[in-house]
Amino acid sequence: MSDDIYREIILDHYRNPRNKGKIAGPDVSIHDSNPLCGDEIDIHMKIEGDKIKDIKFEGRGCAISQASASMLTEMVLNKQLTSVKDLTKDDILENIGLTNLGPARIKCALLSLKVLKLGMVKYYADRDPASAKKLQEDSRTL
Amino acid sequence: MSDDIYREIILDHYRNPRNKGKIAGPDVSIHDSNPLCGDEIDIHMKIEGDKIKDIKFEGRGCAISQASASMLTEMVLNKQLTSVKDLTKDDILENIGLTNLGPARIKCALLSLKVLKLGMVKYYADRDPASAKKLQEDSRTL
Amino acid sequence: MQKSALNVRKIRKDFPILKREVMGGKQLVYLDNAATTQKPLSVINAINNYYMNYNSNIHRAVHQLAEEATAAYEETRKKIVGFINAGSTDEIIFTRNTTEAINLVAYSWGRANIKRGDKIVITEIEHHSNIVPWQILTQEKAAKLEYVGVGDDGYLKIDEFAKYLDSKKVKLVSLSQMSNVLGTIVPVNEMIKMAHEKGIPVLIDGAQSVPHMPVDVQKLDCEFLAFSAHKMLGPTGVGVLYVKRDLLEKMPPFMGGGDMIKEVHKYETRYNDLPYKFEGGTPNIADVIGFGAAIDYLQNIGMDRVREHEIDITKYALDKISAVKGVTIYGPANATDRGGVISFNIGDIHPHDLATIMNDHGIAIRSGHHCAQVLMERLDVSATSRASFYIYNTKEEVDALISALAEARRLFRI
Amino acid sequence: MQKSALNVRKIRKDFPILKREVMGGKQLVYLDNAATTQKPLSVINAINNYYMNYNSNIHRAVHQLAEEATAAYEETRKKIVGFINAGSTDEIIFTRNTTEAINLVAYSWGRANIKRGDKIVITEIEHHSNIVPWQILTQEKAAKLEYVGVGDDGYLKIDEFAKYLDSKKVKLVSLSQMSNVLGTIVPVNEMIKMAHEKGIPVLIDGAQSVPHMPVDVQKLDCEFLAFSAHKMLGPTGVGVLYVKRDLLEKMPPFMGGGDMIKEVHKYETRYNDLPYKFEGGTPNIADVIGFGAAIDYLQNIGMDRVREHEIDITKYALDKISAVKGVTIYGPANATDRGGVISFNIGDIHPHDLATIMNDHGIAIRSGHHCAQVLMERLDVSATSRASFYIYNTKEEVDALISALAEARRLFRI
Ligand SMILES: Cc1ncc(COP(=O)(O)O)c(C=O)c1O
Ligand SMILES: Cc1ncc(COP(=O)(O)O)c(C=O)c1O
Repeated sequence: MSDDIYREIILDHYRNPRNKGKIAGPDVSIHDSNPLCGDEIDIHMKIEGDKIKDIKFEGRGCAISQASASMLTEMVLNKQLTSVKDLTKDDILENIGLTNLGPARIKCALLSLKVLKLGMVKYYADRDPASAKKLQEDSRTL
Repeated sequence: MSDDIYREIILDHYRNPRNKGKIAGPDVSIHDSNPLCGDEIDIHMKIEGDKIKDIKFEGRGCAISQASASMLTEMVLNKQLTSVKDLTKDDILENIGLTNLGPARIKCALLSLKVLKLGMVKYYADRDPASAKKLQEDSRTL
Repeated sequence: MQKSALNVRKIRKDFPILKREVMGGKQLVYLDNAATTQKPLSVINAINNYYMNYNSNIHRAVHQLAEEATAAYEETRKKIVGFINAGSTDEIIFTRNTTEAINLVAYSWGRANIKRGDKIVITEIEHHSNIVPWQILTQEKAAKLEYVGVGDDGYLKIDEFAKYLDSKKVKLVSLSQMSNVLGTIVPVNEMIKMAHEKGIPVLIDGAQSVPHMPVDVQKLDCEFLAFSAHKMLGPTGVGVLYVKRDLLEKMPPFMGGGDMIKEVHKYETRYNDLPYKFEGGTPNIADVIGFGAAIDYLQNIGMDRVREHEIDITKYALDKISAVKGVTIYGPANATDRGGVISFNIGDIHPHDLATIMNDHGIAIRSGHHCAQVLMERLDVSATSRASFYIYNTKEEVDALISALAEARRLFRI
Repeated sequence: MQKSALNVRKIRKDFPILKREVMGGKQLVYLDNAATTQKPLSVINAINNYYMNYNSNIHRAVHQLAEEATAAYEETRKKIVGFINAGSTDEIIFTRNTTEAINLVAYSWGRANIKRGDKIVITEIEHHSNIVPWQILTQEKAAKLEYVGVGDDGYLKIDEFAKYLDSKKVKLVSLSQMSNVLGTIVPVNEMIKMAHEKGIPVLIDGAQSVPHMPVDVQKLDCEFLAFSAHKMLGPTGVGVLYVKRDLLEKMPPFMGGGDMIKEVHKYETRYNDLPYKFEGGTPNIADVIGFGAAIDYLQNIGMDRVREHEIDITKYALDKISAVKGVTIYGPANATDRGGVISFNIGDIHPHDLATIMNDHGIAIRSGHHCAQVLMERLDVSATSRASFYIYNTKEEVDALISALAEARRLFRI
């Protein structure tokens, strides 16, 4: 099983994360951690006209959580929030190519998506409370 | 088994308790209850020259606890405290003729002895702290 | 569709202890179910199976045993959501028992919300677990405790309740849904509505109701519900506190420690998500899993049928016991207004003496104040005898109780 | 007299779960004992037997089941008195776990004794259960928490401790006797003496020490000792708090409810005698009884021999693990100064990833912050892998771990 998980691409994103770092004057910054293992992710975003113009992450944790965060930033950069809003658990697992994780490790893979959703909750809080609420609910299921 | 417990003499002391009531100006008054069943006993004593000159009890509870209290007052009235001090569990159970009670009902039979010991603790507190301490320890085992 | 009555014969086979003989050969007649119920084999086996096959600490490890144990533990939480119709698993906190559940509310919600001069309304029929935590809290905060009275007929005085609610000072109502002494089923639906009209939250002590009748927290709309696994076929050591999510989100934690935190730094801590924020330390994993099997067992029977069986046997027992000479029965006369709990006294036989005599006949009843001394004072008795029923009790067992009562009258010469 | 080594082969037969296969046919190698231990058949059977034969609520009934259950429950209390050499059963309180035991002290003793400006001294190696309750208490009381540092060698800085004690403001010291991460055995004997010279009471978190070495509270002379049954062959859901009687007598109650009272009136309550005053509500009866069987099992082996076995296997494992390329081991280098707990990291493999790979080989280790994030910050790591041993672990199991580590290095190409 581990042979399927720790493939070259995961190790590459783990050791050479894309979009890692801070952004000067971000529109949204958000932090969360996985209480089960202590993995941490911060996401910073610049949003212009409903589009993610820039996204960077900071974090520490396992190869799965960090590679997944790195791949997520690549996936959503320059995307419209409306298209990013509805990203599901399965979208992420397919994107990183890990569809047979156990329940504990799935949490690692989904941490960055959870943080991204919480970031959008913050962004939408005043702009679109209904979306914020839905995203908040979504984030609970991750 | 109940035939051995609820003999004529127990029922008689239960229904016609001896030395039941209050004393005007007692030297010691003490109250305790059995947390297991809520049985309550108050003992009031007049003590003169180390002798129990008068003793009365008040209480409510089962036939065993009330008959036992009644019989105990008869047993110790006009006795020297020194001789009463060392009364044991077995002395009481023999006195009331109940030597095969289960652990829960034994507590009922011994409640009045416990209260009597606590009364002596109070009486001895300043007069003879060593005895008070020993009686306190004793009372814990009842 | 007509539902059939319980197949009690068949149910009894699931409870190994019911074959037990006591007192040197007497068949056990267990009528102490309000104190704790017996456990079906499926519950005993669930615990056994956990320890034999997948015992592990939960939530924090990635090895297979931990994943299996975590899944089984969380599965019980889901079952409880279904059983009481909660909104989500976030609202279900595992405690040791009803007592801890109520104390959690008193410590966490209570200390944050009750101020000097405030009032908490409870009733004269409450169990000590729904009295003492509020005494401690009101003493600490210089707040006041008010007791809704109970009538001689065993019903609460709803007009008194309404009067108390008129005070703006009332910040909480805490009510047992079923008295563990009188059996009275309290009209909590109506009382919760009355409290909500004044904006007052309500805690329901469901220790006696949840095991014996359908309880739906969304229909009730109560803010808090507390109950114990061991009174509903489950193991000792597990209780449940349900709290409406919007309240729970604002509550400070109760027990600090492992599992209830997200990040601990030297001088500050971020607490965990719901419901884990309220479950500090290694939980009672095995027994929570065992409780899951108990819920399955009850769901399988159906709580409506549990209730019907108890009305049936209680009606029968009320008739028989009230026919015994010298008997006083406490609580509502009508079996449909009460749970399967009958408290009584006979002549001047003290309940402990009566229970000892019953025990000679293999009959387990409870005697004493039933952790309801405020009610005992109100009834002006120091104790009562109590027979209480569950799904495995039969009318023959009631008959055995009745014969033993005759024997008690002979011994006490009344 | 020369004591013989443990007969581990024989011991393993008593633990049914050790025959388990995981991950599709891999023999289970259970090295997560610091989180929770496995249970011998005698413990599982004691619980089973209780539910099959004498399940009843305790303390308050006179029927035979209740008397049997009460006697068995109280028997465990006596066994604990013997096991830790307490003065009497009055000093032994049953809780859910170590976490609740420490919270009980923080709520009851702490709220009564800690005032604004006071200090509580703990250390950087504490488990969250011995940090968060004091954070909550000191925040509430505007008191201060001080942390004794730990050196790079894994030993506490005793001079720092001495310096803290110089302040008259220190009102409590709370110390783990064995770190669940570093394995460090803390010189609590000496530290308790130092604190007592200043008149400061000491709480010992014995969650890791009591299961693994002889602990004698009268020799230690500590005021409080907390530990968990589930870490010493016992069931989940039971913990113990030992408190010196003179302190306990002055402590206000924690959980209000049934069983902890003597008399309840509407507006006042007389609390029960020790230790019952601190055990509100129906206890975890079955598991306390099960814990009794666990104590018997350990007493039978002898805690000296448990300790010797662990030194032996830990020494072996330290040698083997430190020989793996790229490994960092945390904590004292000397196996006699540490318990059977080894935390380590390899290269840039994150512990969760390592644990997942170990799991592929049937090996259960723990990974993460081990509820010790303050220590993680001090070590400047986000997590470690941890293997921890108990009486049934063998050197062959250590060898299996070592081969799996090689496999992890291959997968991560290091
Ligand atoms: C040192 C230490 N203290 C406290 C605890 C908490 O124990 P429990 O989760 O049983 O309350 C643990 C267990 O993880 C521990 O290792
Ligand atoms: C109405 C009521 N509330 C609370 C309790 C307390 O339950 P537990 O002892 O399980 O905490 C009981 C049980 O005796 C009860 O009958």
